[in-house]
Amino acid sequence: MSEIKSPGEPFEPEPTKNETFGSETPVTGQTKMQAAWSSDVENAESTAQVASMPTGQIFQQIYQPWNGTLNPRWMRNWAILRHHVLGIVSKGHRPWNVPTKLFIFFVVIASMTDAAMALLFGMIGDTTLYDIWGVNRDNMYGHVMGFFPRNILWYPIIAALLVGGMISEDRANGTSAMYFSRPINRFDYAAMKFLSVGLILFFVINGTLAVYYFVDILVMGKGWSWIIDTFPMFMATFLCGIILSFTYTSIGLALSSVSRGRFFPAIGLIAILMGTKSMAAIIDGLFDKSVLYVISPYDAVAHVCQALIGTEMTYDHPWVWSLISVVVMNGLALYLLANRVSSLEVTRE
Amino acid sequence: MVGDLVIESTALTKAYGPHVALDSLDIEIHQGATGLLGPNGAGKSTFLKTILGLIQVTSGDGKVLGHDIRTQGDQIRQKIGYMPEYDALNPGMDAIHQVRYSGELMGMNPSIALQRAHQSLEYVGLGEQRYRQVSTFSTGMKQATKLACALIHDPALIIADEPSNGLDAFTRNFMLNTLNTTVKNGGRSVLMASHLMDDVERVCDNIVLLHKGKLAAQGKIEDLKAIDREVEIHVWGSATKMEETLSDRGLRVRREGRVMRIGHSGDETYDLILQTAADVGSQVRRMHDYEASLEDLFLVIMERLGHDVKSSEDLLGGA
Amino acid sequence: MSSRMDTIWSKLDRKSTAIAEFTMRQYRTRISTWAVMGASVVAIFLMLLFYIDAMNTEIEAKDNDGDSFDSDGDGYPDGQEWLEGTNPNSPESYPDWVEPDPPEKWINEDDIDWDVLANGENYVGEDDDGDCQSQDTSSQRDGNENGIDCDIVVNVDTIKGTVEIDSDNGVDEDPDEEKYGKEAGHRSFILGIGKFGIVFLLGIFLPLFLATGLIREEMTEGTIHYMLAKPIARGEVLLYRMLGYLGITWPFILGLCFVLALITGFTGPSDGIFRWADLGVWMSIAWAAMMVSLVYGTIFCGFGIIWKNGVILAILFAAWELGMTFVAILSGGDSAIRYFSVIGWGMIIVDAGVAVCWPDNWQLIEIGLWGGGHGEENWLGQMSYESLPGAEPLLAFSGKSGLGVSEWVAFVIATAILLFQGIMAWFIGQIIFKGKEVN
Amino acid sequence: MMPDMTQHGKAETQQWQPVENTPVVMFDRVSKTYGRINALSGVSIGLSGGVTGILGMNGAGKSTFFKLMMGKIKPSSGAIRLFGTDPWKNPAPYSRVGFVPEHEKMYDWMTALDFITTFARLHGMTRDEASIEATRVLKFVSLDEVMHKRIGQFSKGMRQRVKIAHALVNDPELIVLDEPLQGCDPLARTTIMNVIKELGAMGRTVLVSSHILHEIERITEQIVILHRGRVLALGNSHAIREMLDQHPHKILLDCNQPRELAKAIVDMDEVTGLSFSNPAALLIETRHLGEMHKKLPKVIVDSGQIVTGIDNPDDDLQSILMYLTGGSA
Repeated sequence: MSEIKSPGEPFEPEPTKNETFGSETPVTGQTKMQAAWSSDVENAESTAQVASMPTGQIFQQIYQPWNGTLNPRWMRNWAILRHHVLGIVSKGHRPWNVPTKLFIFFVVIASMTDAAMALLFGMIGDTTLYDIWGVNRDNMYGHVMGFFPRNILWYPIIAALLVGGMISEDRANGTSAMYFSRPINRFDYAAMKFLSVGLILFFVINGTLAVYYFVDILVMGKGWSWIIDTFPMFMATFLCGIILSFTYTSIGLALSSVSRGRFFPAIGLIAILMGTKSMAAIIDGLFDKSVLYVISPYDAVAHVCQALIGTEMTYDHPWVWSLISVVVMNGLALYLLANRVSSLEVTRE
Repeated sequence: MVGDLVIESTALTKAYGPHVALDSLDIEIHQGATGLLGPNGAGKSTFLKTILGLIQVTSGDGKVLGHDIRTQGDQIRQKIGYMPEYDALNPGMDAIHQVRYSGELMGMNPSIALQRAHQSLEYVGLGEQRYRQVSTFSTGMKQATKLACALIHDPALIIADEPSNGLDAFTRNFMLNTLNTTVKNGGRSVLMASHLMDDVERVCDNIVLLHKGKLAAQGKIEDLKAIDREVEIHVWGSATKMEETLSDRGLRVRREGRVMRIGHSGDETYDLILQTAADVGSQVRRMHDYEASLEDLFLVIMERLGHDVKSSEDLLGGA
Repeated sequence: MSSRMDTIWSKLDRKSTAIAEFTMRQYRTRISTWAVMGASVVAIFLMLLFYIDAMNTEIEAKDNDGDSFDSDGDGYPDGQEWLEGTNPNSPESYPDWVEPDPPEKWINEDDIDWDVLANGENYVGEDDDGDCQSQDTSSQRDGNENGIDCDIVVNVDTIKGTVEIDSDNGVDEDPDEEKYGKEAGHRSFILGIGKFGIVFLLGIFLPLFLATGLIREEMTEGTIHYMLAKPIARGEVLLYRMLGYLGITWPFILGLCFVLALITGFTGPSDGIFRWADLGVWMSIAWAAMMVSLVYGTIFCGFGIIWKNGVILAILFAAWELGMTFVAILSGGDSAIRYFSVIGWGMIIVDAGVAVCWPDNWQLIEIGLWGGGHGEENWLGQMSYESLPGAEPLLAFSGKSGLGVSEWVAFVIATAILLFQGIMAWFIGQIIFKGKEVN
Repeated sequence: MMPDMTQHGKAETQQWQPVENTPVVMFDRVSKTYGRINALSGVSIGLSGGVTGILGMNGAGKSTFFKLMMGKIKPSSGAIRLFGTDPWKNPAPYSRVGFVPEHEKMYDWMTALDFITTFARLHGMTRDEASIEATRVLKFVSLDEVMHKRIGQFSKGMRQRVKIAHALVNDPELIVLDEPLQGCDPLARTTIMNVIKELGAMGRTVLVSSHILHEIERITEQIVILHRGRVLALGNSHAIREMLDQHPHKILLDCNQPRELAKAIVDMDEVTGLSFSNPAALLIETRHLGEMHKKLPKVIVDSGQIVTGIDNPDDDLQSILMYLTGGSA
């Protein structure tokens, strides 16, 4: 017993109304489904469904029980990780904003210029140009740690875009309540957020590195001796990529956890990376002392990587200092993160 | 009936430094719908956090659905559906995915979670709108989505913090009906914190009233209501004359504007009132036995605790 | 004083001070304000430590002309033999009428004469070790052919800021590295930290963190409704909020520069106890930073009003300004493109201040680059000299005020243009703010 | 507690002269569209004096109405006058307005006194005047004892009262309260309702919006009903109901023998229908509610039946809103 009714018109009593008065409820059960949930957005052309029911209930609501079993902790954590990482490529997961997705796509393509160049000149057979672009120690280092443009324009900005709203948005939207009112503890929450950002950075940096390396092997038909020669180098660079992603992620997430907005962590990360780097550069230029580079996250990691990969050192101080600095910076950032995540509220007050 | 208890606590105390947020609460909440009341800052949020096992209690014990709140927070939270007071939705996601994700966070398989998400969104009245982004939702739809998030894993206990906050008459009705159905039809328990006494009255049979971290009252609403019987009438025209005449005829009259409450002394009271109205020429628009509403109850209990409407330091005391 | 004046003043006092005061108190209650300021102070003082360390480390003296070496092994350094007229390359020929000098005496023995430098114009150098005078022919003694033996011609153009050095052979050829390096190091530190650290980094990061949300944050949080429901124009709200922002940033910049001026003034190399001339440079740095933070603040605040993600616009703008900073600093003030930026005009203020307070700066740089005139001729026939320590950083961080006018005029013009930019930013900002629908 | 709304300590420039015969708030065929969506269409209202409740569902246009009135947004068409002046891009009329925004966010770091003093100074008061005025309004909302505490420490009810106090500091002629009762407990609710009633009694024009209809019923009978951007009704709520003649009014009588009582009532001219909704009740339908009620007591008494309850099930705001909007709850 229902009919379509335009909402703007004045209410017309239904012919069936007197019948409904026969039941025990004095007020008619004239009901409108759409009206109950009419949103603020589409109003003009929406129509309402009018259903008449003697009990005064809106429509037949039946509670449907569910008797399944709930998966253990690691599945819950996997859900968080999947939510964030898959959000980059598909709908229905965390909605990353379009500029972020586009920028990551751009960086992935741009990061593979070295692979493309090596491929191109390898195919042409121009050995001089191939030697410039092909896999070697310096190019491997340069793929991960090169300053311009990779570590000034690409990787830190991806990190900044990723960490921007990672934790602060949960604070602002109140979605932190959704995590903590479910059987998810704070450690898992922070660890999975960390892994998500780290993993995306890892895919971008190390994924393209691997493409670069394996393209060279496959297409150039490198022999086993070459592979045995270069594989340790590749692994060292791979490790460097991990250290770099880890460091950017931990600093960025620490900043994200202290703020409410999306922009403070992003600007903060860029300010820390660029600010320390330029300070150290000024001091290096003025007084010829490179030791201040230990406070610059990029340079500290770069220095450690130079030692690991075995390229020429561009810093004067011992690399162990930089290693200590990397450890201390990550430790501080993780401490801040842990501290702040433990104070996230369930109810927003 | 011990098996009937959903939440029980003995001497539950939580102190933040010198500030005692919960002061040795002995609470028993039975199967069914229960209202959690209290002035702003009475310790309701702290209590909810405690029973979710999210904060360490200072002393005392508590059990939720048979699990210890000190050690078994995870098990408790798996059996509870929590609907937070404020927005707790990602505005960029579709309602359906939001609800599915909340199920996955409980530990449901993605495919089952999606199926259940459809079911529970249907249940809370979101039809085709479930594919739309949360940011385009009205307050009522957001509240419904939050409820769907809480219901997805079919919890034994639903904790709803201010479920009707900010809703208009229609959506509020629907929300309350849904909660009612969940209790009556689904056989689940609901613990509902609210300031709107009418809403609590419509959904709940029992209440727990907190004040300054202490338990002010708990029990069935019926039992708690005052039994002082009065007849309330709404008078149009000649109200003053009516009041005077009624008093002259030996009735106790309290008046506020056109509303009067008259002491009930047997069935002849009604007659006397109507007679008076006929004599004076007033219209009696409404006449009914006055039952103390929960709001009155609240105010009475507060008054007994030494609080007056408009007394500011008491209001601050709760903060 | 008329009563009309009274009302204008008292009205202004009531509304403007209320909002400005309120804004300042709001900043004080935010942790982020203190975090940003604290981080800048820590960063700058960390750099200061390196400066103090450098000022207290002796620069290794270098024997630029190589005359402390005893080529023939007769016990007499070459310089002494040269002066006494014996053959430094023959072990038999040595001045036995004097005791042999220790080699240290022939290091840094012919220094640049500072006081004359300050006078500018044509400088006649002094041949302190006499190796020029002891040369035989007049053409050998007068290499630059100006008719005067053993001198240096320095052509200074204060407006263009060019210095040319044309020296006779053996004059001032072994300068004191310690003396020069300390002075140049001190100056380049002030300029480096001043231009890049304070005027640019501080001048852009303080507004980025503090001013971008000045109106926008109030709009997103909804608290702007309290202010906009009052009988006060939105343009005024913007102006007074900016005043409050300046009330926090300007004292901070001034205080920081004052402390830095004190520390560097006492630490730096000087004849007296304090380097008074530096105060002027610090004042121009502080002034430039203040003006720049005013303009950036107004612009960023405007970005915040235009779009809820105004920070993105601000970052893009900041990237442009970063590029312009490098152009302005590294080109030494020759590029015209910097006029299309904010920071370029800020740098002009600093450079004008430097030109007023350190009029000898360009001579100092050129002399340092010349370094005594030792070097090799490259394949183009030009001399590439071995420069003295500190000369190249000083060159990198020094600039010319440009504009083809004197430094005072440049200072005034740059200030006026920055003010104009700030006023325009405010004007456009308030037009947008006025027409903005606040939800 | 009597309010002290004297001009004591006021800035001289703040004196206003009431304009005769001009409505305080006037909307003339005002529309506001956001893209495709009509938030307000063709609203014409003139309001002055007393407490007026603005009712409507979520998204009915209440907030848009207030925002337009406060010059926050620009009308797409039509004219708005506040004391005869257009409020868009013109803050002048706000010296006579007090606005309580809906937003929960406040400056938590300020004390109540500081907050009100600061914003009083935006009305052009000096520091001293402002603090005298602030103390006065805080006393009016009974917060004078806690005015040196930070707002962040206040409960929701107290925060709402601080907001109300801040709106009263310039002794406004028009007070606009957007959802002042939201999130308050019954204690605070009752207090705030009393404050609003007092303001109305003092002759100010007060506009209150709320979702919760019976709360508005307790404050005022003068209402404006907005629905989907249109004004559906305006005036006294009972009068509005009377005007809805196409819906027969209903009177429900509780009695032991409804059929007996019906015999007595059926003769009355005004009755259009009788029904027995349950064994102990009689439902009368009429198109003349006032007349009916006038005669009813006598008829009942004469019939000798005992009536234990009289109710007009559809004469409340909820029913009015229901009838007007064509919806039902």
